[in-house]
Order: sequence, then structure tokens, then C-alpha cells
Amino acid sequence: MKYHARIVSLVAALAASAAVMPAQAQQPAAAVKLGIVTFLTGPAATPFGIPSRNAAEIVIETLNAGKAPAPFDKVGLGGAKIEAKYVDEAGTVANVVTEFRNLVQRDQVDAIVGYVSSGSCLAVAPVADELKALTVFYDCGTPRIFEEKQRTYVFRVSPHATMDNVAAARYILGKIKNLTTYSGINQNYAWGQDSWRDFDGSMKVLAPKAKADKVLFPKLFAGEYGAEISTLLTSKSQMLHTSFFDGDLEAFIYQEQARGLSKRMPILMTAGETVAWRLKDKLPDGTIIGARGPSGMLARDTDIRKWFEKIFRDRYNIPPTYPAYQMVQSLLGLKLAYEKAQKNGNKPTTDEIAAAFKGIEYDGPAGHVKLALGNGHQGITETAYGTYRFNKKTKEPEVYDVVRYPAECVNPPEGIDAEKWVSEGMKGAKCN
Amino acid sequence: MSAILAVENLEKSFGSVVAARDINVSIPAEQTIGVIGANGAGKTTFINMITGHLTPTKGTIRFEDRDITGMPTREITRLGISRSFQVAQVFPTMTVLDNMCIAAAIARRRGGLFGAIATPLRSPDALAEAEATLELFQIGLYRHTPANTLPQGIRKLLDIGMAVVGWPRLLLLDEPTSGISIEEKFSLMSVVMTALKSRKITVLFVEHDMEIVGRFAERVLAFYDGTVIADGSPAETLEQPRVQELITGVKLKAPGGAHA
Amino acid sequence: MDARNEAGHDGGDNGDASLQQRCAFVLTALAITTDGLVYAAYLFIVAIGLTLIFGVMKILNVAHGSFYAFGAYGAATAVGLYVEGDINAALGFLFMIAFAMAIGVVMGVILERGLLKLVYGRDEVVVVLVTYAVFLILEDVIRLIWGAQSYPAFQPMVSAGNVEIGDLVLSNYDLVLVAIAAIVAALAWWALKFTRYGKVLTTVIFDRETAAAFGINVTVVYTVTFIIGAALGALGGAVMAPKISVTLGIGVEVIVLAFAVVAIGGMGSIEGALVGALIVGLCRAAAVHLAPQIELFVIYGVMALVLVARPYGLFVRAQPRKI
Amino acid sequence: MAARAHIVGALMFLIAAAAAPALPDWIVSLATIAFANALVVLGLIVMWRAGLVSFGQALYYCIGAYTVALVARRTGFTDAIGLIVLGGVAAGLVAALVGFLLARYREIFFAMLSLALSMILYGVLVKSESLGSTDGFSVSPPTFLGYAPHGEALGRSLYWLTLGVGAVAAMFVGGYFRSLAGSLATAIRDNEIRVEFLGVSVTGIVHLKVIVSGVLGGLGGALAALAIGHVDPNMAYWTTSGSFVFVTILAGAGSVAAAFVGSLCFEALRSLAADVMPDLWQMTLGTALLLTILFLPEGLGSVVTRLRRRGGAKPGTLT
Repeated sequence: MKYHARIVSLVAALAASAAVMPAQAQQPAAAVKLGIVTFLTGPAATPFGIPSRNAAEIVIETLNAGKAPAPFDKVGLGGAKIEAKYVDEAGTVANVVTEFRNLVQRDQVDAIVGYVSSGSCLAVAPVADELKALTVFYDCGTPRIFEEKQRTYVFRVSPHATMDNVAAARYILGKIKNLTTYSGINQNYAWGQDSWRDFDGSMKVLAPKAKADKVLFPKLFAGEYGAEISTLLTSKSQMLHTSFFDGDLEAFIYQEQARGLSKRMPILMTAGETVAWRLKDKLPDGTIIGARGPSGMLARDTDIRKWFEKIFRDRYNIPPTYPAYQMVQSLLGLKLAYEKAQKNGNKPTTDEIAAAFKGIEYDGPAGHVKLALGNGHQGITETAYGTYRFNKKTKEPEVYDVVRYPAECVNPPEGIDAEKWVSEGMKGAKCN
Repeated sequence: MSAILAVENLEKSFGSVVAARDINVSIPAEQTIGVIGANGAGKTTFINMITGHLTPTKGTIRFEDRDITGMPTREITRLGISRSFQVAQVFPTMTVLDNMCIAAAIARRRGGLFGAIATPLRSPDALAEAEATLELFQIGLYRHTPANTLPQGIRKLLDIGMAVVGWPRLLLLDEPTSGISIEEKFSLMSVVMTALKSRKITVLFVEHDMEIVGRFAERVLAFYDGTVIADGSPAETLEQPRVQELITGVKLKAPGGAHA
Repeated sequence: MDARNEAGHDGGDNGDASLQQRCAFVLTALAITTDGLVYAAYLFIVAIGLTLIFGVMKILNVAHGSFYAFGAYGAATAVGLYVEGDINAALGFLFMIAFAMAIGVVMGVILERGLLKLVYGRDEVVVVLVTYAVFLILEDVIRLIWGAQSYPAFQPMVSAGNVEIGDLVLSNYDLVLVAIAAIVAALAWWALKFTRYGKVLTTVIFDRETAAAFGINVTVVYTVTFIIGAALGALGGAVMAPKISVTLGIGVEVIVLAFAVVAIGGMGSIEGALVGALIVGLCRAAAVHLAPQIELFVIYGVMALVLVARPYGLFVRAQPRKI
Repeated sequence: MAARAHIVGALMFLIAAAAAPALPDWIVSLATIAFANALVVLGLIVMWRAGLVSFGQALYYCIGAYTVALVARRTGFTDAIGLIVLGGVAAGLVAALVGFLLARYREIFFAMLSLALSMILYGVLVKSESLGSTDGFSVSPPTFLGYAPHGEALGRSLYWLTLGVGAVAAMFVGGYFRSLAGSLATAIRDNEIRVEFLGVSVTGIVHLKVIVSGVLGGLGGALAALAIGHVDPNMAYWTTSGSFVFVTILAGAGSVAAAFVGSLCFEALRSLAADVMPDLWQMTLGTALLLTILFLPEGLGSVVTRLRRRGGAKPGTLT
């Protein structure tokens, strides 16, 4: 009997906390509750979680104050102030899914913006549709999300990762004429494996004569790359492709510099932009960097971008990196959809917002987005790569030889799986 | 009648050290045999080989006309040879009854491991068997006492009881009275021996106290340097000069006489 | 560079071609050895503290990962300091190590005196979980002290420069790393063989009952050992800090790595940790050069194989059962 | 005594089952995952009684989960009960296999070897891109003997199924503890030599325990896979095993029911911590674990046992 007493009391406690939340949610005149999920702890917090959280905080403040430039100048979302609740993405998928349910059902949020890990996104997507919860993925890269299944309440403004590596292949081939051998070092997990598969696939299509030389997959967060660097040094490769990010990327750069690998072959870093501002002159000149879309150093110099960079710099004294851009891009997309769905100032229903979100098209800090794929749920943008150099005079990083690739050039057309599209020769790619 | 245990030129060596050599012994059923010898004379090695804890380097061990040389301990036990230990080996965190029940349940279980799942610990007849044995060794009073709080003597009795509960035909007692005060020794041994006699068990007991040997053994095996140097009735064996010189180290008037 | 160009030009002549191949082979062999040694050095430094603590105290210390992390963060902080007040590199490096190990010592004292002594005598595995709890807590403590941003500490490695052997370029810092590992190993060997405390330790490792019987104050031995172990863990973090980006979660990876090495060598055996580290290091290097696709399995593969052959690791024998 | 335990257990079960419709959906799904994990914990308790702790229980958890996910994906067979049985069997077979190896080890060595084995599986899964590598893949919603619920109904059905499986497992394990094989656990922990000399193969008994706990782990993983709707290699990672051992300590080896209560408390605690202090939840969990070890050495189970003892019942009657 004691047991069930315990259970009941426990359940009561939980239920109580559940009951309280919605009550709170109703108090301020129909505030819009947003759940924002990203890595607040663990290795992915530093490069992705924290910048994104910072971006969300400053932008939501500005939106609530109605100080954002047109067309984003309405207060909050369609006049209703935004209440954000931040949740950690770290932990097992079980934790991630549980916390998602808690946000929707316990905290009664109106929409969720978040998720960095593709694993989280794949796990959350079906639950979101099951619970009819409007969800905007902002950073996770895998194209599988909208290829495996039609989604109803799930959207992703940020383009998927295939684009990065197709563009990477195009850029390096433009840079090194008659390239014959290339190598790759990618972390041994889904993101690294997919990145290499797409890059290698694109190379096979675009430069059939070129051969992949060393294909290295060190453990995620391995930290020690001596052996990998030796193999590359003793290889005949003409360039190196890597999708490393943050911690591992920095470690690799320090270690390869101590052994002059970048003097032998240019290194292409699909996520290089995240570390540029921290490494400054430690990031070797001539490195080719991408920002997973036209973000950060590779963004076009539009007013909206200037606005975002300014508010971010003013608050945190460093320029925003691409995860921050993707967070803002997603928030603004949600805002537009919300306001498009809104009739005479009332709170629109989730279905109305979802309907309005479909196929939406707008300009944000990370360029011009069009939800063209996944039946209007997956965004595509142009993308850009550039070559890095540290400006000794301004003491600031900069990119030159920037090449921009139109969305249709580096993204598959609607209805074809990215992997298939690449392996079948990227049919229908429109590069101007 | 034929011997219950027949050992032929048994030998055990650990590398260069020879712990036992050409031991030849034949034991008729229901005999009670005392094994004497200084420490390291090979007594325990002898027992360990019979119970399968050690595999002989040479020679054969036959139990009830069946070669058991080099069989694993548990199979030998199931055949009907069981042993007690110099240091009582019981389950300290369990009660005396549970100790006995486990032993009883194991003895009565059928069909290997999955039999062990099927067999309940406290089946009525296992329980009865356990109780009976407790009474037989006169430790019923301690039924619910955890074994780790038992006085030395009782623990010894429990140890032996657990060996007996499965109705073995041959029982090997390794120094049953070690760690027992002089006063208790005789009472303990008489309890044990009456119990064993009542179950018609052949007994082989290692003992340092010659009075005990003289009192309870019908036959004595004297070990020295890994082999048997004398084998016969207590009287004649203990009288042999070599035994006295090498083992007992005293002159005895008669069995059961005074002894240093 | 030029070496490769020549190679590139005269592909036609067979004699040279075979010569070329031989050179390539020698170079690869050399690379495998050096890479293996460097990785082994890293593994040994992180594993020795763990195996020492286990040998003496029979504690499998999960918090060893935290010592590593704190060492790394401490080192990064120290490097930050000396880069400000531009001290010369060598001094700065020593300062970095000293600073990190000091942190290790402090943590060691606090943990052993403050917590572990409360759970001595409890089930081995329960104690492991205590250290696991400590590890969880310290993960967030790091966050509270140093925040979520990552810390660069590359200066020592970059200022150390490098040497060229044909196509192969070796970082001097890596060689320093190997030297440090060698020194640590030598010191440990010397300390255990020739110092009084070392002899005491060996007795305790061998048999704590007898040790106690000989009037050795086991409590003190425990405290000292744990502190040394903690300091060594921090040392591991310190020497790796210049090679990595010091950031959240670096402790987790190290724990399992160190566990594997220690399990291979035999838990509680110093020479075991050394040999284990060498085996894993060389195997991994060979895998990366010759068969990259199996790299991920090398460590656990080796571990499983060794344990199948020798349940208690290479340098520990199974205790014979007493009767 | 056993009878009384059954009554208490049955009551708990009925109340837990009846409560479902009254509870908000998020609590139901939290409880489902908690009870699924409780099965794994039950397996750990089985071994712990013999003084063995596995730091690699995630191996069986992950096997169970992936079996369900793969069968559902490849064959389109979606019956929950069938899938769960398959998961349990698969994990059982793996356990039977690795048992030949594990059964020779004790103490920390047992823990370490099981850890190594689970990490090898992790490595294999990370390597297998066809299974989505670290991203894993989703599990199609199950059916129940032809009945195919959606949304809340699905959640409840899974909850009830988990409860059901949990109840059956609890009864089996309870019976196992009362059996000879079960009681030999303590005997083995106390004195292996004596067990051998009584005529039982210690290795055999340990092997048996590995298999039993493996099956339980597989069932837990299978249920978790259905409840989460997604599987990924992290299910085999050592930290997953760590959290299972964590819950075992929290629950204590004292009783079967404690596994379920302990697991529920753990999930609730983790979730509340993540809610209240999203970036310090690890610290919260660590502290909880420390306090339990220091002040509740026998785990939550002991609290109840004490209360019951005060209530006049014999100790340990729940086991």
C-alpha cells in the first residue's frame, strides 16, 4: 500500500506542476509561448547552443519592443508579446522526446523552435505531428526529415546539409583546375558520414577523373589527430574536405598547423565560419570556409543582416555565427507565418499558422529563403563559399574569392531525395 | 564387501614440488578413518584430489567402482562424496535454516540449471530434510540466527551438517576440531560421529589431536612428505616409531593416553 | 615537398619506382611508430593516475575524467595568464603544468577527505557510483567556473615548432609529450622501487591486510595516493590542453579511453598501463594508416581480445581460491 | 508472506493502470518510459543480488530496441506484443552468447567487460550508415492485436502494455528470487567455494542470471523503442548503462516493486530538474545519487521495508 501512496503523491506533484503552467500562460494578454530547444550543456553548447540562445534572447527582446525593421516591426508575434522557455537538448533521444512532450502538453507552448542534432529532429518530427505541435527545426542538417515522410506541423527554414557539400565540390573545382586527388577527414557519426558521402558524390559527378585518396573518420570528440595528419602529410592529395565543427575543428587546426599540413594542401571546412572569429590568425590563410548557407561572414550585406549583426554585437561584443543566423531566420519565418495567418488581431490556430507557413518566401539575415521542398516545409537558399584570410591591418578575419551558388544550383528539385539526386548526377541543377 | 573408495598410486606435483606421491588406499564402506600428519604432509591435498578440487598428476580414484579421477567437484558431490572444511564454509549473511535449506534444496534438485529455477528454496520436503539435519546435529536452537553471528563450534557443526544433508555415502572432514577449545572438542566430535553413524556414512577425518583420533577412528592413515607411511588400527599405527618420530613426536603408552 | 615532386616526375623508371615504394613503406612505418608513440604517451598519462588509485584503493575512479578536464581548463587559464605577461615559452609551459597539477592536488584532498572516506568499506561498485555522481556534479561545476565558451591554449605547441623527415613533419610538442610520458613512467618506477613510500605502496597493493598488520597507516596511504592520482589526471589534461580546444565535455571521452587501457594492462598495474597504452596506441596508428574503417573498434576490440585471453588484464593474475 | 507481497503488487498495478485516463498525456508517456527502464533495472537487481554489477546493460537494452525497430521497418510487422517478445528473445540470445564469456568474471572486471561489449555494439551501430548511424531511425507506431490507435490512445495503450509486461516480469522475478536458483545469488556472493562443493556450477548460475537480466533488458529496450518512436546508438553508450545502475542504487536490490518506483522517481527528478534548471540538471542528478548512497544505502526499497517492519511484518517479504 505504501508504494501506491508514494506513486499517487508523486503523480499528484507532477500533475500539480502541470496544472500551474497553463494558468501562467494565460495571464499576460494572450502572450505567445515559445519553446526554444538547443544544447545548453555538453560539447555542442559552445558552438551551437549558446550563440543560438543568445540570438533568440536578443531578437525576441527587440521584437517584443517592436524595434525590428519592416516587415518584422510588429510587436512580438502579431502584437502578442513572446514568452520564451529554454530547454536543454542534451541527453538521450528518450529525454529529448520527453522534454518535447512536456513543452507541448505541460507547458502548453504555442510553437517550438529548436534542435541542432539531426537525431533529435528525426525523433521529434513524428511526435510533433502526433501532438499537432507547430515545430521549426533551425539547425539540424539531415535531408531525411522531409524525405522519409510528409510532415504537417514540422518546418525547417534552414537549408539541409547536402547543399553545403555540393557547393563545396563546385567551389574547390573552380579553385583548383584539373584536380586529381582529394581527401576527407570527417567525424565518425551521421553528420560527418553524410557530409563526406555528399561531397564525394558531387566530386564523382563534377570531376569524374578525380580520385578520393585518404578517407578518414576519426571518432567524434577524439581530440588527438596525430595519425590522421601523418597519413595526410604522406599522401598525394591536392585538397582536404572536412565537416568538423568547433572543438574538434579547433583541435585539428592547432595540430595540423604545428605540422604544416595546410601548407601542403588547402583545407575546405564546410562549417569553418563558426571558428573564424575565435581563431583569427590561427585559422590559416587560404582555408576555404562555408557557413551552411549565406550566413555570418558569407552573408550578403542587406539591411536586415546589418540590423541583426548590430544588435548581436552590441549585446555580446562578438559578431554572430551561422547558428545564430539560423535561429533568427527561423524565428522570423515563424513570425511572418503567424502574422500571415492572423485575422483581425486574434490568435491564429496552429493549423492556420501551419497553412500560412507552407511555401513561405522572405528575406532574412541569412538571405532569401523559399520553403520549396518537402511539400513547402523545407527551405532552400543560395549558398556561398569563400577563401579565408586574416587582415593584419584591421585585425579582423575576412573572406575573398566569395562564390555564390543559386539555391536551384545546389539543392535537389522538389520530389527527389538529396542523396539520389547527387548520385544520379544532379539532374536539373540550374546554375545561372 | 568391495571398497567404497579405492585410490591407486595417486600423485600430485605443483611444478617441481611434489605434494603427494604413490598413495594407495582402499576404504571399505561405513569405516571411520583418521588421517594424521604434520602440516604440509599432503593430507588436505589428498582430500582435495578426492573431491576434485585438485586434479591428480598421476593415478586413479575409484568411488563405488567408478573412476572419478579429474571429475569436476560438483559432479563428484552429486555422486555422493561430500566434505567439510578446516575453516567452516557457510553463507554468513543467511540464517542457519536458510544455509541448510539451500544445501537440502540443491541435493534434491533435478534437471540442472533450469531445474534450479523450478525448485523452490523452501519446498516442504527440503524444509523437513533441513530441520531433520539441524536436529541431528543438535543446532535447531540457532535456526533463525544469521551464520556470521554463530559461535565457532556451532558454525563447524553447521558446516558439517550442510555436507551431510544431501545423504552422501562418503564424507571427508578437514580438521573438524580446528579452532575449537579443548573442552568442546570431544562433545563436538561425539555429536558429529553419532550423527554420521546413524546415517551409515563412511568418514575420513583429518585430525591433529591424537586423543581424538584414538577415540573415534577405527583406522588411521599417517601422512608424511606427501605419502602414507602407516596404515592400520589406531593402536598399532600410533605405536609405530616412525609415526611417533615424524608426526606425533611422543611415546604413547596406549591409545587415548596422555599426550603433549 | 620537393621529395614528393621528384617522386611525381620520374614515375617511368621501374628501379626508381621500386625505390619510391620502399621509401613510402619506410615512411609509413616511421609514421605509424611515431603516431603510435604519441598517442600511447597521451593514453599512458591519462591512465596511470587511474590505475594507481585502483591498485591501492580498489576504487575505479570515474571522476578521473573530471581531473583531466579541470587540468585542461587550469592549463588554458594559465596559458592565458602567461600570454598576457609574455613570459618565455618554456617557463610558461612549466607554469601551466604546475598550475594544473596544483588544481588536481586541491581537488584530490577535497574529494578524498571530504567524501570518499565516508564510503570506504562499502561495496566496490557503490564507490564507483559515488565517483560517477562526483563526475556529474563537476561537469556542471566546470560550467559555473569557466562558462560555456571554449578556451584556446595552443601557444606552447605552436611555439615548439616542428621537424621535417621527408614528407613527414613532426611537431616538437608531440615529442615533448612522449618525453613527459617517459619521465612519468620512470619516476613511477623509481618511486615504487626505491622510495620508502613506494615500498609501502607496493605492500598495500600486494596485500592490504599484511600492510595493516605491519603497522602501515593505510588511511594516510590512501589520501596521499588519491592526491597523486588526481594530480596525474590533471597533468594529463594540462599536457593535452595545447593540442585541443578546451571545452565542455572533454572529460567524458577520456574516462572510457583510460578504462580500456587500464583494463588491458591489468587494473592497478603501472607497467600494465604502460604496455596497454603502447598496444592501443600502435594498433590505432596502424589502423588509421592502413585500414581507417576499423579505427573505431581498435580500442574495444583489443580490450575484448585481451580480456578473453587474460580475464584480469596482461599484468594481473587471477587470485587463487583459498580453502 | 509471498501472498501479501502479491496483493500489494496487484493493488499498485491496478491503481497505476486505472490512473492513466485521469493523468495528463505527458505524465503517461513519462511513466511509460520510466517503467520500460524499470525492466532493465529489474535485470540489474537480479545480478546485483549475486554481487555482480553490469556497466554494459545498455547492450541488451539497445539490442531489444533495434530488434523492434528493424523488424517493424523491414517486415512491416507492427504488433506490439509480438515485437516486444522478439526484442526480449533477441537480447536473451545475445546474453546467452556473451554469458559464456561474462560468467567467468566477478566484481569490477565483470562490470568492465560488459562495458566493453556494449561499447563494441555502439561502434558497430555508429558505423552502419544504412541504419542512420548516430541519427538512428524512427519506429513506426505499433498495433495491438489489430487495433491501431493514434495520438493519446496510442500513448495509453503503450502505457498499459508496459504496465502489463512489467507486472508479468515482476511476478516472474519475484518467483525467481524465491526459487533455489534465485536464493543461490546470495550464496554465491557469500561463498562460491561452498556452492561448488554442494554440487552446483557457480558459472552456470551466473550465466543464467546474465541471460535473465539480458531478456529483461531486451524487453525494456523494446518497450522504450515503441514509447520513444525512435532508436539510436546512444542506447548502447556507457552513460545509458550508467543511468540504469544509477536507478538500481536509487531503488535498492531489496524488492521488485522498488525498481518501478525508483525508475519513476528518477525520470520525474530528471524531468523536473531539466525544467527548473535546464543547464544544471546533471549537478542535480549527481547530488541526488550521492545523497541516496550516503543516507539510503539500501535504496528507496529499504524505506518501505523499514516502515513495514515497524508495521510488524517480516523484513524482505516483498522480495
